[in-house]
Amino acid sequence: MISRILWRTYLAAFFVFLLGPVAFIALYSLNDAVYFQLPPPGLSLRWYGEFFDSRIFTRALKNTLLLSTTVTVICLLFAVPTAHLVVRGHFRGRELLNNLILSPLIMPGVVTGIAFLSAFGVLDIRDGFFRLTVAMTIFCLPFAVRAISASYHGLNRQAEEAARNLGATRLQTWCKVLLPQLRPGLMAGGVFIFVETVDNFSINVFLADRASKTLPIAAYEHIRDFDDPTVAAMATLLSIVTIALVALMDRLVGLDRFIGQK
Amino acid sequence: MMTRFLTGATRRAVLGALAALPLVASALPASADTDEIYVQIWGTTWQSALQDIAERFEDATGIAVVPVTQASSSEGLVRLQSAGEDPEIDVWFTTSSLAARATQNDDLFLDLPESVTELAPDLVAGAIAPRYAAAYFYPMSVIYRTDMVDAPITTWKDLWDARFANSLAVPDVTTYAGRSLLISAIANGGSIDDIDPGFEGLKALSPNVVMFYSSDATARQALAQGEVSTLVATPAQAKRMRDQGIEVEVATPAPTPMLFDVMTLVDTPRADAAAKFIAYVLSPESQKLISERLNQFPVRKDTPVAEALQSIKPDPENTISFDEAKVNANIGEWNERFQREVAQ
Amino acid sequence: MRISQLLLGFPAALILSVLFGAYAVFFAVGLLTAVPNTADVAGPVTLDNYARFLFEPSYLAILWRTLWLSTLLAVLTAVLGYPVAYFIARTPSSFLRRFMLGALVVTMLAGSVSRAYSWLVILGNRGLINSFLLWTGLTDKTVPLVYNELGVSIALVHFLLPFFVLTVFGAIKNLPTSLEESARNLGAGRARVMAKIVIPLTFPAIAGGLAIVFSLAMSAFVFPLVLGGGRVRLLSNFIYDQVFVAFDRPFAAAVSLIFLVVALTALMLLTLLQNHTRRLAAGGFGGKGA
Amino acid sequence: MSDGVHLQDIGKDYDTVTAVDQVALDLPKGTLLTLLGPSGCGKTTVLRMIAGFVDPSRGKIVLDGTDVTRVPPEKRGTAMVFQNYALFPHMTVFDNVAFGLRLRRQKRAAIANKVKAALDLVHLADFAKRYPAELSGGQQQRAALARCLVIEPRVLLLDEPFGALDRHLRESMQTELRKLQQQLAITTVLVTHDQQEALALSDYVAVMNRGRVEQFGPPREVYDRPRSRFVADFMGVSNVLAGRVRVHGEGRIFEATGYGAFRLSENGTEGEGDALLALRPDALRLDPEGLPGVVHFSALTGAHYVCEVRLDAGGELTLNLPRSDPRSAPGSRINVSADPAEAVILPA
Repeated sequence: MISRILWRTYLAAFFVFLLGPVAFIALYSLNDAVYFQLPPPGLSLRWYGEFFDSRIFTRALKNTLLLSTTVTVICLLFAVPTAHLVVRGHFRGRELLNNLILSPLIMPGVVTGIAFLSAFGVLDIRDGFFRLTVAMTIFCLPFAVRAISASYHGLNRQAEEAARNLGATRLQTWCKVLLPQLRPGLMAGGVFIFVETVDNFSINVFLADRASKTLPIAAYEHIRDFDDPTVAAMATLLSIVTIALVALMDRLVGLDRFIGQK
Repeated sequence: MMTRFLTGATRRAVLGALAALPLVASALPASADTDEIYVQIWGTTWQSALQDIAERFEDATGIAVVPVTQASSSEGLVRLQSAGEDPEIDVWFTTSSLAARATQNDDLFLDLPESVTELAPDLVAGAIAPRYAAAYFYPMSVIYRTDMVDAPITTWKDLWDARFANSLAVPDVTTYAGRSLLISAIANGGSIDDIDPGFEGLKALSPNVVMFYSSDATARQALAQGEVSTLVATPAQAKRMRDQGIEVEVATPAPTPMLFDVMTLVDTPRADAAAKFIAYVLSPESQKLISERLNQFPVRKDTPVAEALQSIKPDPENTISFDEAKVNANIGEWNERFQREVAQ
Repeated sequence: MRISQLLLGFPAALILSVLFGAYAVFFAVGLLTAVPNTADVAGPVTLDNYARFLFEPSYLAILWRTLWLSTLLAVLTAVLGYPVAYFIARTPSSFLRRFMLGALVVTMLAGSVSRAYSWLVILGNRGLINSFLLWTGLTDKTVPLVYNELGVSIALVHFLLPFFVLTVFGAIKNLPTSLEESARNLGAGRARVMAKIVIPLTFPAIAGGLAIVFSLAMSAFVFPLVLGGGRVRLLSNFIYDQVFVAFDRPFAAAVSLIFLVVALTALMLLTLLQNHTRRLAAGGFGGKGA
Repeated sequence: MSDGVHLQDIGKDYDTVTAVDQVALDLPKGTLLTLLGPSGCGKTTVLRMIAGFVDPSRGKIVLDGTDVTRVPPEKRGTAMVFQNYALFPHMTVFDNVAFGLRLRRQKRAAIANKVKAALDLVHLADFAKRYPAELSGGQQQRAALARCLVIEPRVLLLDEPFGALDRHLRESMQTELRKLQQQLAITTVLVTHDQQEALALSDYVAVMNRGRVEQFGPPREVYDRPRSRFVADFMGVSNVLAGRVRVHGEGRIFEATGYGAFRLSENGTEGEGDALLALRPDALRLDPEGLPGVVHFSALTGAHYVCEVRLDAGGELTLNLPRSDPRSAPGSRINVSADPAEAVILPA
């Protein structure tokens, strides 16, 4: 009985710890003062106003949306054939290919960022948006390949044979039987890439130029410079979007079904 | 059930929303094109004073000034250096220390035109160099919360006092061009050429230091939250704190290191317009704004010093300046030694 | 078939060549020297940058500190996270499971810059934790929770937990409950079943989760920067300083390569462990394949 | 070449392993062939070679007079019911069944009619809008069957189609399938490891072992006259005795080591020498003249008891006794002889 109480307390504490900062930042963003005070002197939406009034933040928002959308689309287009090869390919070095594709996951972000900075410098590629797109596509590909591979592994291969058997060519089978079943993986991968691109700091900070700063970089520069909770407002807005996306994913795919799928 | 997760309508809605994102993005405000110059500057400095100056400048000349913020001037420099042929920055605000080092790059920086250098006689000594012009100057000061510090601070040595245990925020070596280290050296009997006492001093100071900061905002926040009671910082920070209703006092113990924040002219096709802006920042009305809004000292001799700064204006005899070449030559090594011996 | 594989391999080949091309350039830069006051690098080719790091005890100390802290935090994360992963996998309540998974995913996707910012205020002297401690009278002085390694660690564990729990959750979920039931049935207590059945059989996933959180901790950058108060410097911050303070990109490149080699070695050890334990775990399901 | 399925000495090697070796079968149009054997015997590989999922290393496959050995699966006109049905999880039952017709670009109305007819045939008309996950195992199986039948294939292929069903359902599905197959006169190849199923459904049975066909023929023949020890074992013969055939008086007898002599019938046995005697439990009966022994174990299987008898000579036999016979109880002394007509001599 006591162990049961302890166990529940632990679980509760765990989730308080987990969600505390996210909840706190929302509270901070509504705080009607530059510095946080307990209890808050009053509630207001002024920092949200500041966020949308700021040319830097709105521009960063625009950059971020554009970048995330571009990267998500390109990444998924690249990830599908790659996942197919990694799961279904018949060639030596398939496992190696898988590991190489996944390798950006373990490379420290700062290292990857500076590596791209050096390489783009040598190639004289100056366009910030292009640099960010290339770097984030490469950085996010592992997430997409992993998510889509997971979907691939869950497929019933006999369904594809059944399609061939019933008269579908390879391509028809792929489009009509395989791709629709990969949708959960594509969705999850897409959401992940989107959010990761919206969120990445340690790579993009090196590659963004004047015109292509994204939200985290703008946020970082803001908190290094200003003391007000505009960034808290931004973080809260992003969290709301994230929660909406996660809820959508849950509705469409079922969170518990998707996560941990073999 | 598992697979019926997208009805046609939902799918179309999701796809439609995705397709619309770039449109929404492009509908957000974008920058204009002609008659613009780009100024890379710290956000707070821009917000406090330069924004107004820029607006007046635009009214006077028709040239719009677009701010490009930098979290620190060294990050700004790396961005400038990485940008190649056209850095898309026309005026870069930095410290005199970093400017002395960076402007040696002939590909990136231009000599100031005569229209700027001819202003030198009206300005304080050292405000104009071949490749940079100071926008304002400031003493390294001590800012403390009157509700947390009982006795006024008068000397640098006071900071070593045990009553300041766990209550200081001091710039790290990379911030304000190593001035914290140099102050420590001088307060402990050393000098820029005899830096060891500086490190010894910082080590001894360490129990009093909560944070060695690299960002003014972090330091201000720590003071506002009561993490620290005392900052080693510039008077501009005190102004920002008071604006938020936090009672602080400013002291300028002797010897007081004086620093310039300067404007450099980047080699771009818009250099003429950029030079006009630099000259405009040095005009009496701009200098007055800087003094009042930013609480930094005007570089024009004839500009009245703001009320709040009157009492802390250091006696010229008590000020001290350092050889920026020496600072630049040593700062990398000082930082490593600082990280090794003091910070950890 | 061959041709179609080549076609399918095109995107992967493109990505990998850009990635490793970038790394090759970067590491070549590590053999050169920075031209002062520019972003340029120049010859002659030298190993000085490597030697400079490897023969300087204080630099190596940063490397060890980073390794040590990452190991410690990875293990701590595993210990804190595993029971939660188990609970989520086994709770009969679908609502609870989805809520918890959602909370983990949302936390994982919450930005690090804004989270660091949040911790700054929560952990401060007048922040939530200290206010609470003072109010309850547990302490009469504020506890320094931020601008030190403790603050960085708290934020990092918070950052790492979702990655670990979500990795391990799948493995536990896929473990047939009949195994646990049969062990209980044979007379093993809850704790024993955990120790003898569940943990050993999910060890490959635990090792995988450890690898992920270890490498994330190794590359921690924002948290030490914002929460360290200038007193916590990990290797990523060191590399950052070389680029932004010392303006020495070649040295940064050299240190990055050393960093990468060390990180990869550590991960390789974990992978070996993972493969070894996977064989053990696979043995446990023998005969299921027929 | 005539209609039906003709396998001409096909074989399949994987690296150094020969999975299927020299399989030659001819199946007349409209009949049902069962490939029977233990797992790993190559029966599924043969089925997959017919479907085109596995390329034979040797030999030719001829369907309805056309050599299809190198034809891709989608052009063969075969239709397969997979072991786990392989329904497309993201499509309704209707869409699953319509899949093949849509690929053949048939008119909407024609598709609707044919799908409806096919679903009627398998009694799934009310389930057209369901998704596979919402169907029971038997319903899924029927949907998979409808999906195959609707395209009117040259050959219907069934891979252990009843394996996942419980016994009661399996039996009724077997009957249903056989009726449908006969009614539509559709050439069918079925793979199973269940000899009851093979006997119940087939026109022909091919018993496979280690990649080869051990025996091919009508089920009765395979059942009554196994030609090898393997086939005998697989067809449920539990008594296989070693010994030799000898001429004895006018006929022949089999002297089984450790058992004694069994009389053999005249047809089917020639010569003398070492051999095996296969006796299914039904072939043994109580006979006062027979070999003496003691029942040491018995189990009720429904209509009768299966009894294990230890003969005085040392050997053991399994036989069936009627439920009503008190001698089925353990400890009973009995005498056993074999019906010569049902005793099968196998090569040693």
